Amino acid sequence: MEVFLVSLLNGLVYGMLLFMLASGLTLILSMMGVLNFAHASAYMLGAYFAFTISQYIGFWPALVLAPLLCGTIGAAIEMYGLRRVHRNGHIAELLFTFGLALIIEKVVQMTWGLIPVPYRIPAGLDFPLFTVYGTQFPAYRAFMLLISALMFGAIWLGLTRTRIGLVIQAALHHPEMVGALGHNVPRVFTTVFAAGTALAGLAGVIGGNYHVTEPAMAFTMGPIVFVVVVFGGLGSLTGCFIASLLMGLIQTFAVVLDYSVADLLKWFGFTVTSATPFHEVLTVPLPRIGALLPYVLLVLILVFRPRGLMGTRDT
Amino acid sequence: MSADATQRAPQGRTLSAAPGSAGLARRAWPWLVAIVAALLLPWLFFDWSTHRHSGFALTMLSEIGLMAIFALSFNMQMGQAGLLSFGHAILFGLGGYCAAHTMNAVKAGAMWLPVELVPLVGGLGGLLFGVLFGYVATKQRATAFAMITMGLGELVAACALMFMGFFGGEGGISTDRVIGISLFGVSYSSSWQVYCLVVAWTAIAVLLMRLQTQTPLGRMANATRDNFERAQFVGYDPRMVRFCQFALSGFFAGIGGGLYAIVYEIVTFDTVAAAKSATALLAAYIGGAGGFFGPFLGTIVVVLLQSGVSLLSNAWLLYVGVLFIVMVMYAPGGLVGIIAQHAPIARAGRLRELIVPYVRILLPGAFSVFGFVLLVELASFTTIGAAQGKAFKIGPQAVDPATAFPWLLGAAALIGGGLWLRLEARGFRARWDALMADAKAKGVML
Amino acid sequence: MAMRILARAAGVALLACVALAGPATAQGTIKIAYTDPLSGPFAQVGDANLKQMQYILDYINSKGGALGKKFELVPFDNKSQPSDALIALKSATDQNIPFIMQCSGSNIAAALIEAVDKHNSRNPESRIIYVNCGAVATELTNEKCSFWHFRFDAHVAMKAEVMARALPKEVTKVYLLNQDYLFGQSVQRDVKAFLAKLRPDVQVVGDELIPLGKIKDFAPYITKIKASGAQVLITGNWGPDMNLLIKAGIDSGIDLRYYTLYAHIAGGAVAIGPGGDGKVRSVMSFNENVAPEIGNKEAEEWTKAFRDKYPFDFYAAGFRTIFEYLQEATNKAGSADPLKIALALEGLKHKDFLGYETVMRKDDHQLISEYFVGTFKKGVKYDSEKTGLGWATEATILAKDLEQPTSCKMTRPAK
Amino acid sequence: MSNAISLRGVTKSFGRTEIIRGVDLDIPHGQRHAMIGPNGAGKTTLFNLISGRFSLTSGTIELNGRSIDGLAPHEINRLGLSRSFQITSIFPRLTVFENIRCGLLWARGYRYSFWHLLGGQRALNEEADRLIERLNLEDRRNVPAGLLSYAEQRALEVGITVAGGAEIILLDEPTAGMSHSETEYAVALIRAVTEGKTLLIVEHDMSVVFGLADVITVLVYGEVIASDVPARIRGDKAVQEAYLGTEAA
Repeated sequence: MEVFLVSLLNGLVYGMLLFMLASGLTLILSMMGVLNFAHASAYMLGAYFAFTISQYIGFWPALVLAPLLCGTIGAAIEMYGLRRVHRNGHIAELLFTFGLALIIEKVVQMTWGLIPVPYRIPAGLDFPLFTVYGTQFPAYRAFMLLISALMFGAIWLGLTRTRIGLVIQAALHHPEMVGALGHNVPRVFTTVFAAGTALAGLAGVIGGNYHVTEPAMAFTMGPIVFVVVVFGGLGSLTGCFIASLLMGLIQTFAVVLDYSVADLLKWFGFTVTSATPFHEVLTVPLPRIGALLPYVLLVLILVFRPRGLMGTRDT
Repeated sequence: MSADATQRAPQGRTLSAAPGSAGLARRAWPWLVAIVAALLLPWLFFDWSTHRHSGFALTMLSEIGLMAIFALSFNMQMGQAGLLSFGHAILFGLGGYCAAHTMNAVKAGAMWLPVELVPLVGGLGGLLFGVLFGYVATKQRATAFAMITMGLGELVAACALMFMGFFGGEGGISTDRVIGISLFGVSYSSSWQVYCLVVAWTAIAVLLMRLQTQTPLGRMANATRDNFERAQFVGYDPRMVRFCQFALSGFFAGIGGGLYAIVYEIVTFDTVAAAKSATALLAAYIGGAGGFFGPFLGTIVVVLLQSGVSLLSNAWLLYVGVLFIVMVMYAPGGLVGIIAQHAPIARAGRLRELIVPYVRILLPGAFSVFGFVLLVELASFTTIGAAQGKAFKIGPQAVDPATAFPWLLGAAALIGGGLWLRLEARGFRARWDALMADAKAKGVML
Repeated sequence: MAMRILARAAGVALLACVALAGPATAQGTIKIAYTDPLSGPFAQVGDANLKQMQYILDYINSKGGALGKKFELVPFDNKSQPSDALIALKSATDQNIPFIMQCSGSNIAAALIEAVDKHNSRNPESRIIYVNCGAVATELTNEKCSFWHFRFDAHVAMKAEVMARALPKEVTKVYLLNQDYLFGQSVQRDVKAFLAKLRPDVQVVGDELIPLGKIKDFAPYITKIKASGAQVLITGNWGPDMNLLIKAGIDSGIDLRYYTLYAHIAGGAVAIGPGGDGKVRSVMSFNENVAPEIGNKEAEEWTKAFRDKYPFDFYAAGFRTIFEYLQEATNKAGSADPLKIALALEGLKHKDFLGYETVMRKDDHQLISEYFVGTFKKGVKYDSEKTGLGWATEATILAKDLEQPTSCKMTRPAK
Repeated sequence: MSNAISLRGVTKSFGRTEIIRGVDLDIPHGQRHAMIGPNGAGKTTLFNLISGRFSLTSGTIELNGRSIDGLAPHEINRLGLSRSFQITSIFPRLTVFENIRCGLLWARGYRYSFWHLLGGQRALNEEADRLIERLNLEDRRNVPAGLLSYAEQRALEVGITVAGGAEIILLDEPTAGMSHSETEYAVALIRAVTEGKTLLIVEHDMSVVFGLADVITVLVYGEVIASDVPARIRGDKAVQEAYLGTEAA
């Protein structure tokens, strides 16, 4: 029970952090079809900006300014880069963002150095909120939950209550229709890309001091975000939300559950015997491969249900 | 899709008649020239004072050869079949592991196989895993395919570290290419002998891949790339086409991996890692995925960047990033695309008239590149390189990066060069348009 | 517009031609090729090493170098790829460089040992010595040992022994968490072996392997460790896997001490932060507070000079021992011939700059030197990465206590 | 075995919307059968059902007496059915010649071969060239299909469809968007290449329909309201009301 409760909380926190990152990418990927490899770079930039800003004027302004800065950069990238590349096809766009990720990493290294920067949790939030069975639950994690919940609410309202939100929502389901609706497509795209980047930046601001702010943080966070987005399904923020929490919880519980994938598959009706291909892999205890589970799930869901959890169309 | 002719160039000239001996000779000579050139190239780096080949140059050229096979096999999926894979390196690496294990078995006397055929074992290994992973991955196409291959890539890379038996863990599988069995009585103890083997296999693999594009499967792969639905209604199962193409490309990737095992005599988890897959993607795109030989050109550029420029500057990744962005923005057809754009003008016989305009834009271009490189190196030097105890030099002249002069020089070269380039580009564009219009008028566009 | 790319491509090609021609270097020096990641996500390791080596070499050269020549470091970026390290090796042998040095990654080390072995037997005219400054897989000087390979860092088993010896008496429950690859697995194996041998009273309450570099949130592991009742967490993790693990543990406020192998490496102090006061230990060959603690003024001055010059810690001052060995062996050999130097290195004894006795063991070419366990805490003379906290020596294990048997069967070249 | 295509109680729903509501239809071998009806009547959907692009909601479809339930489009094609598309569907980056040859490959038994070099397959290439000549595209033989004019692309589309020599041909508005003379040429072409085959054609151009078809079926709102020879369809009250009356005006 003790382990369960604490793991649940941990899983939620991690899942919500993933969601903050993935929600932006879902918007971008679903609407523009861009596999944005620079998304995790925006996460990193958010953390570094917040670090620098918080050194001068404090954490709270940074919480607002850093995402705005990231959003501005995102808008600039879309207007002066991606838009040009768009007509050259999706692979070109993907490579564009890939090149961007390389450049951002190097620029970050040159600006802030190669070693981690001391981006710390603000003093006002650096206390244990409550204690569960002897494990402290830091207030900052509660704060992360709060911010991400607020953000989820804000996106939801933005999508359902504003004009551009409704356009974006329509476009999420039928991207080919945006133009037909007579809207200013480039402006919608810029808005979406900027918003997505800003969301990643926000995730960086509150994730950077929870984790460690270093030049490799984008590199390590990149693939998992794709997994969440594709798993949740294109065009569905709700799917993305569920997938994020699911991935957070799966990875958290995988650590505390000493079972093998074979046992998990049995649950779904597959029996793994020594004759099964890769049985050596499948019978490894879960904690050892917990972090790989998302990739297994990714492959499985794409093979059997290519539209993802709640996607509106095939990936 | 951009409408430049490059994308179609390879399909544009199909010979409908059976190749006569004259036609064969005509088509064989570029291959022979290329092979001879490849064999002559290392002598440029030969050290006549010690009578030794440059091991560095040979290894680099071998790397180009085997990576070219890898990039071309990647392009069998991306360029030919429209399948963007993020995990192609697993086929390359697993082929390499198979080859390494085989060489060890031969060395231990457990089996008989000449060194020359070891890449073939790598190829069969690649084929086997291509069949295995292809079965899963080719159930889907487009983004779903890309994501499945990404997932498979991550999984295999992680397994390569975890499972000692086949992968040898972090240390990888090391091997010895001097196994004493050779078809031609060669020991392969010197890099030069290995390089010759690499050239031979590269020629064979490239030729086979080239021929594969002209087979029913290769053609239908193009067809499913263009319009997978239509392919169904001419009787083809697009999934099966994808699957066969995937498995075959695994075969060739495996040959590359087998050569890797021979050249480096060790295969580690890095060969299956995402970075290797990315290299193939970059090579294919830089060179031009639309043409068959694009990835070959791209490989040369990428290997030189990775192994050459990285020796000169630790900001090389930044240059790579900038190169890609510039390429995707201004030359989506890759290097082959740029070259092919000149074809109509060349056919109109007026290519010579472009020399002066080119010089006029290359000059300011070089200026702005110089400014950009200078600024990046300065920034990199002040934040990272300074403490390595070296002086910052522009040519032979040492410069103090703490002063404003080099920065101003860099900025001036970049901005000035950029503005000048803009000016010259207008003239160039006018000249270009005029020549293209002429080509059009002469009816030599296609 | 396409022309702009052509221009850039031309520039790149130009650079590449220069690169192919090989880096031009000054004549009359003894060159040492150094290859480690200098770009990409692991660049910080190679970069920090390079700077410290350069500082040490400047000092060694000021003391006369060897054979009247200066040592010169030639860096090659291997991007953590064995293939690139091997290309660097080719480049080094082309230039007849007598030493190749590499510190980071046992996969690359394994590749280099094999490649150097083969190269030296196939090309006796351009032999090279592989100086291992930090690839610590135990088998590199055991099953995989080679005449041409000299290791100047303690291997995993030695470090595990240091850890077991330094574990305080009151600790009875430990938890092991390591990365799931060759290195982490051998830390796991060796620590358990030495605990069983030296501290039978200690109980291993948990034993975990995690995928390398894949975990972003270590809170669940902390929960599990907490539930196990462990007093000490022993980990060989490095990089983000270590930083995030310790950070998660400190954040959750559980009462746990962390015994690490790499917390003192660049970036560790910042990542751990002030919350880690008195909680983190690291097994190390050197820290900046050793000299003042043992009262070695000269060593302290020399260390401090680095601090004054560079904006980061001097954690690899132990490299000085390496270069002093190379200096001494080269002088003893009387030439820059790698075979002669290698023979001179064998069994060479040397008092390191802190004043401890060290030896390059002839049987397996493993340096046997003293080792320290440091505690990360407030109130030390020299703090780490401007955090206000630094490493204080908690235990010093002398070389004679680290003489582990070796299974190495070395084949020596005919003279 | 007398019917090439036979539909029984075919229905198709998307969500709650029923597009095809119980269609029964028999097309005997060798018949030229046209299907007409107002926009949204479900003609293309019916095509997609017969060619296997969509799966049935209920009912059965038989080709030559064999149920196609659960078969994939390429399997149906191999049973001898070939179709064209309303929105031009060709292989844009392949040349005209290669487009046609792709239409031939499976039918000539090349399957997934990667050991035949196409350049050496003289009979195959000559057959493709003969068809190109019939399509009047020999000038454009080596031009990428994506660069052809609209009418040329439509002709190519028909060419790909008939290339393999399928016994049953489904053409979905082959002359849509063509000029009068182009249409005339297209009709002659269709007539020639489908000689002796079973043809099911959807068309809006009534001159084409009445000039070409042996039997006409009128589909309105997913139901067959009439199916008869052209002369009688012309006189059919219900048809005029539902369709011809408005359309012909």
